[in-house]
Amino acid sequence: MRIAAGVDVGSTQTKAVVMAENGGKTILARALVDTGANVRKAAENAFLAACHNAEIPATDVGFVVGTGYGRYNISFGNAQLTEISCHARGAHFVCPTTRTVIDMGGQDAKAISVGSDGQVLDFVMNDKCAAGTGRFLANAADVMGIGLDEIGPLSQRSTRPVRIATVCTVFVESDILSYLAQGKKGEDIMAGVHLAIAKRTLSLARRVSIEPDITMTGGVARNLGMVRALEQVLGTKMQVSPDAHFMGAIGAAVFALEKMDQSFESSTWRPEHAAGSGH
Amino acid sequence: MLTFERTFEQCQELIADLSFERVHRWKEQHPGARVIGYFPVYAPVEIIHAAGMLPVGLNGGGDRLDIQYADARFGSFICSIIKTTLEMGLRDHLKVFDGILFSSICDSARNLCFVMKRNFPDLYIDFLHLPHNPSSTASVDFLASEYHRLIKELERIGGKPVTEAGLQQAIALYSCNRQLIRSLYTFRAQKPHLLRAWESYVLIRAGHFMPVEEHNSLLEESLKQLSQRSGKPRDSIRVVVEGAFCEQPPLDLIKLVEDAGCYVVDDDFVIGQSWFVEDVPVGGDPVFALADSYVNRAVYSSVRHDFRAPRWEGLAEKVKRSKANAVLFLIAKFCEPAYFDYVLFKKKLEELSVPHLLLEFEEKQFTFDRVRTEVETFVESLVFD
Amino acid sequence: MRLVAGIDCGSGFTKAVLVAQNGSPGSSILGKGRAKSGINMEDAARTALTAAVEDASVSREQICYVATTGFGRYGVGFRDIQITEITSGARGAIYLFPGSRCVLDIGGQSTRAISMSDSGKVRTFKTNDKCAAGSGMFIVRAAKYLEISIEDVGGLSLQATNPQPISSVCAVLAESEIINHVSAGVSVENILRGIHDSLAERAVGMLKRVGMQGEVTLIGGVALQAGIVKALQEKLGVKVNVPPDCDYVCALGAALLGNKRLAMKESLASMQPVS
Amino acid sequence: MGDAKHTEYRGSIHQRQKELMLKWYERLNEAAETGTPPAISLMISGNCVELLEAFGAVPIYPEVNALQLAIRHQSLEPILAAEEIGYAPDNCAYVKADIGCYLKGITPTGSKLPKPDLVLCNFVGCNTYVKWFEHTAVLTNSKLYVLDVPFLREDNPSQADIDYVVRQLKELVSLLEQITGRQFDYDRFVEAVRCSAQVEDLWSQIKHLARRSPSPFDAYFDAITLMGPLYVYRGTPEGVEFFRAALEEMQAKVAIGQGVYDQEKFRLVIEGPPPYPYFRAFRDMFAKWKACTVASTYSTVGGLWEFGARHDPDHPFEAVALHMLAHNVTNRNYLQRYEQIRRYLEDWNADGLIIHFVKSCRLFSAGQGDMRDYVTKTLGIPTLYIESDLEDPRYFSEAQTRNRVDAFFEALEHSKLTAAV
Repeated sequence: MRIAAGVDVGSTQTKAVVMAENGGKTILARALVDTGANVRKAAENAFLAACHNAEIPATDVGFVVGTGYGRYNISFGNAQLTEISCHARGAHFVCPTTRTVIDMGGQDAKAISVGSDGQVLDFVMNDKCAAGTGRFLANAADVMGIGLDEIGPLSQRSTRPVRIATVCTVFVESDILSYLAQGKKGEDIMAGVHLAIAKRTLSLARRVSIEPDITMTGGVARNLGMVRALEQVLGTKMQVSPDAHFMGAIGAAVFALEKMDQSFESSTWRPEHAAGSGH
Repeated sequence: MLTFERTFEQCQELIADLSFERVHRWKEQHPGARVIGYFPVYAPVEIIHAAGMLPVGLNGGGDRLDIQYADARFGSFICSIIKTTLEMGLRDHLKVFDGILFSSICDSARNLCFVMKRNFPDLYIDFLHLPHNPSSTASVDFLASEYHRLIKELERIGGKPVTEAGLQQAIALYSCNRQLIRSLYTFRAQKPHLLRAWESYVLIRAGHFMPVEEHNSLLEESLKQLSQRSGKPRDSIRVVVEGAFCEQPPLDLIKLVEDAGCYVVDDDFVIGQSWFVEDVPVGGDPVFALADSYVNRAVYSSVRHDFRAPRWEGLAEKVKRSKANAVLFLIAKFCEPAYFDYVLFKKKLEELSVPHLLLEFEEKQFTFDRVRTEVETFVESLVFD
Repeated sequence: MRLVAGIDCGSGFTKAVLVAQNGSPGSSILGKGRAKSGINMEDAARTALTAAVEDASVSREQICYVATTGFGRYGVGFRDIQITEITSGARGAIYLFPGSRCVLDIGGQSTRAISMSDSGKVRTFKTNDKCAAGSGMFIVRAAKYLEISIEDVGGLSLQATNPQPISSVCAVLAESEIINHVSAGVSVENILRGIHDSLAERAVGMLKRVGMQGEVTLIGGVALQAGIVKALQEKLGVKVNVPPDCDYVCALGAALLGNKRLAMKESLASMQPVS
Repeated sequence: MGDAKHTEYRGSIHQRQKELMLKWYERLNEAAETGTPPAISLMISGNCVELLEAFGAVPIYPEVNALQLAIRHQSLEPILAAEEIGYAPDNCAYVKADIGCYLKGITPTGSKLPKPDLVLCNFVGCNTYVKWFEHTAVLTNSKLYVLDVPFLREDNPSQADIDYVVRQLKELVSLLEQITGRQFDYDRFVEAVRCSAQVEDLWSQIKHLARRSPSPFDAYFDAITLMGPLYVYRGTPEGVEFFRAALEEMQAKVAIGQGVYDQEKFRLVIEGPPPYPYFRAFRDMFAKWKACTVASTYSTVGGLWEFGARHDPDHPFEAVALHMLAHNVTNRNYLQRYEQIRRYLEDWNADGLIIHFVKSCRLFSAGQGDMRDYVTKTLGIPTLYIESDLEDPRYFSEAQTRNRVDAFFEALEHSKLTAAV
């Protein structure tokens, strides 16, 4: 049995997945830690925690693929791949019928069109001037003075969402304050915010061709309010796995196993991908 | 005859109607006749009218249209009107049109013309090059030939032959229309407490969607009604609004400016649909007369270049004429022509020590507290001491 | 003694001050109070005012005029007049520092540069562009991400040895920059000072746009952070006044303007019989 | 970067380019100090520099100054200076950098820049340019002439379009005679047009060498270096000599099969101007993947000649008019640019398209989303869309851009592998 791991160093959280290959690929364990101020430490902790959860010594892990924004800093990763490739591969692993991935992370929103074997056919990421990202929601929650995990449920209680014109954080904050001053209900404001991002994400996804099945990945997928808002504007259901926020790490682990499999000869693995390069 | 206030409501509904109901009705009443949209200023409406077609002003989708597709075609840092105009097309709002006319306004608008050509191959979409070098003797001849090119195109797509008589008649009708608009502006400059900016705005914008003959009678009736209006002056400062010649601000924003203590005594909303400072001369070659009027007698704006009569002098003149205390720059987000002109306008106004305030707007805006605070502060800075 | 109240209904907190009617300069603030702003601005205003009344140990009845300012100024039913926080900020600043001709107001949501006449009348002002990571909220978020308390920000920033500038003009991208600095192993001190520097940089740019002159008075919650004041001093090279109660300045300005208004009203009233 | 060394062009032509450009700045400096030769500022794209040659005048190119500043990481200070007097964050940063330099007395090389004897705005599509030159004329109190070139709204210019431009060119001639106090030298004008035709032919041959695999040069990053002399020396023997040398150097590379990289792995077409403040960092992102640009729209700003157009010395005025109207990318309409890109992708045998949206330039960027839609969905070619700016360092986020570039090549590599199987 061959064992490999994927580590996804995100802007706010770092995720690690340990995966085994014998016959089929199976996830042995997952781990999640806050990224915080020390990225390398976070990556190591997540990796070790995952090994611990899998009840195996770290030395049993034959190959580690790093992804996410911190990937160039992971000293122990054998190779690095972008989270775009990893989310596509992860979504394909969890739901092989996936043809479109909508990923909403802390720093970026992405739409990826995925081929039948999980490869990236096309992808787009949020415009500079309209980052409908996880942080946008977090900031909105800040202004409302409520916790990030509350906003989803709150927004679902809404009966008439307010109209939010922009997905520019600076503007939306003053919009929210104005609506508060007008005595609008918190749920209606949050619902408006969710809808605004959903619409923005839809027009992002339209740039690649939206084919079923659509799988949503990334931390924001844990926000049921956001999922429902997206499904509303898409007019269709999405695949949302409980592992949605691990998708990058899962994809990285799958790549790691494939790398160990000698029959897969890709030149993706070249020195400049190795740890620390790119700086 | 319904009350005067109802007229404003009707105009407001007309402007807000993205299904162009009124235009559809005109088409039913005129079987086989064509409708030409224009985007959105300095279009040779006389020529379109003379071809037996209805010219319709296209001014974006305002705050009533959610962008679903256009964002994918025009990315960041592009103004709203570009996106909502394309969106209207992609969402089948423009079915009533047989053609759309673009002209030299800005790079984004020009590119939009050709993007629409690709996306709507069945529509007649054309770009008119308006001269940027009025001091050259060649400019009028060139524009005349450009107008003749347009005439051929309109005849090709089923317009009736454009005759000299037809053109003369159209010129007369539109000169009348512009006279009426000028008297509306004069009235407001003299009695701003009797005619609010948003009211004159909707009266004029309504002309986008109806034959000029009907708009003329609407304006005549309104002017009659106005003369009987009464009201008591408010304690407000007189401002000129400059910068919203293309993309239009939300109506609530225009209202806000006045509620916050300003009389808008002059503005350049869609350049008042005026185009020219004086009537197009009658007699002689009408096409040449139109070209000559654009090159030598057009209303200044940030999308027209005439270095013989700089735009900042035009603004200074406007301030003097309307006895304004200050200038409010109302500039659409990402509107490059307006933002460039702001620098030289500002320079001129500061030489004349005329106070000014810059406000940025977007078609879609639902809360106005930021803007309100700025306008109020501006007013306070002029009234308190 | 009759009193005039100024209430600043900000997005975060509501602040109230009391001054004596026609209070002679120096008498200044008789009492002040604050309350957390909530959905209902009026409640917050009432609570803050009550606190001020207690602080001044006077009675509510002595208050004969109430001027509100700040973003919730219209939400207070018992006001006599409302004034924007820009106008009131300028008045408050000139009252506390007669030498100041510019005010820099760095609040939670926005940054403002104001130039004014020697009477404290606003000449020109500029609010931060939409795409500017220039508000107090931005620092709060950065602190949150860096896992330090907002109180420590100022002090830590002063210990920076090699500040890392934040170049992006968009708040969202600027936050990404911070994250990238962190992943690159830049120290918290250097990141914070970098934030303060770029914030100061932008503020100075705004001051230049409204016309730098005289002393600069810094108001708004962020003024409490030593780091930003130092950064400003360095970049401006002129005296930067920081009032002791920097977050009460707008309320004070409102009270003073209210005082003026009241006096005007009464002199007019006294003239009525004549006419 | 581990292999940044590979991003150095291997050859002598870049060095010769530096010498030529320095010589130009010396002439400008001379003009600033002595008042001769006459200095006339004009726009790079679709210009009539041949007419200047006929008066022995030296061109000032504000765009070149602006991009030089950006490459030298000096653009932010002047941009801020311009914003302080009222320019908006949304105004073109080229303009702001140029105006800022004027306000602050900065020049890219430190040498003096002359006050233009004439601000000549050859309006070829870029509306911003009319504003820019208007502002320059006002601020420097110089004379302004706008040469209005009808935008190419049909496949080819009409006779009316050509007549209009020719009439203005002749007006311009007499204006230049007044301003410079020099006689219009018709023979020298014809000679300049003849030189231009030769330069265009050499440049076009160089462009076509990029159809070979490996390409001897990068048709974006290296082409940009060669573009300087193209603007400044097009109508001169120095220009002809420079481009002949360039062609020979490239041909020699082709002969020994030397490409930009030891092993050319991807062939790209790039649309849009580069992020000059991060020029090197940007190039390295592609070098890392051994991706070579084989054609680019930006390199046709000065003129679009690889499809056969040339100045015709037998009809010099008409030739200049036609060049301004039809043979530069900025005065051609958006759909003609789609067509240009399609031909590049097919005839130059490219794997994908990179669209670089620059905030400053709406002429290039407004509508690139639709362009992406056309290339990916109608042509079925992989396309990467990234956003930053050509002059303003505040709009480039290195981590984000690198991430997107890497993702694009990871996908491209995979599809090439599977296609190979």
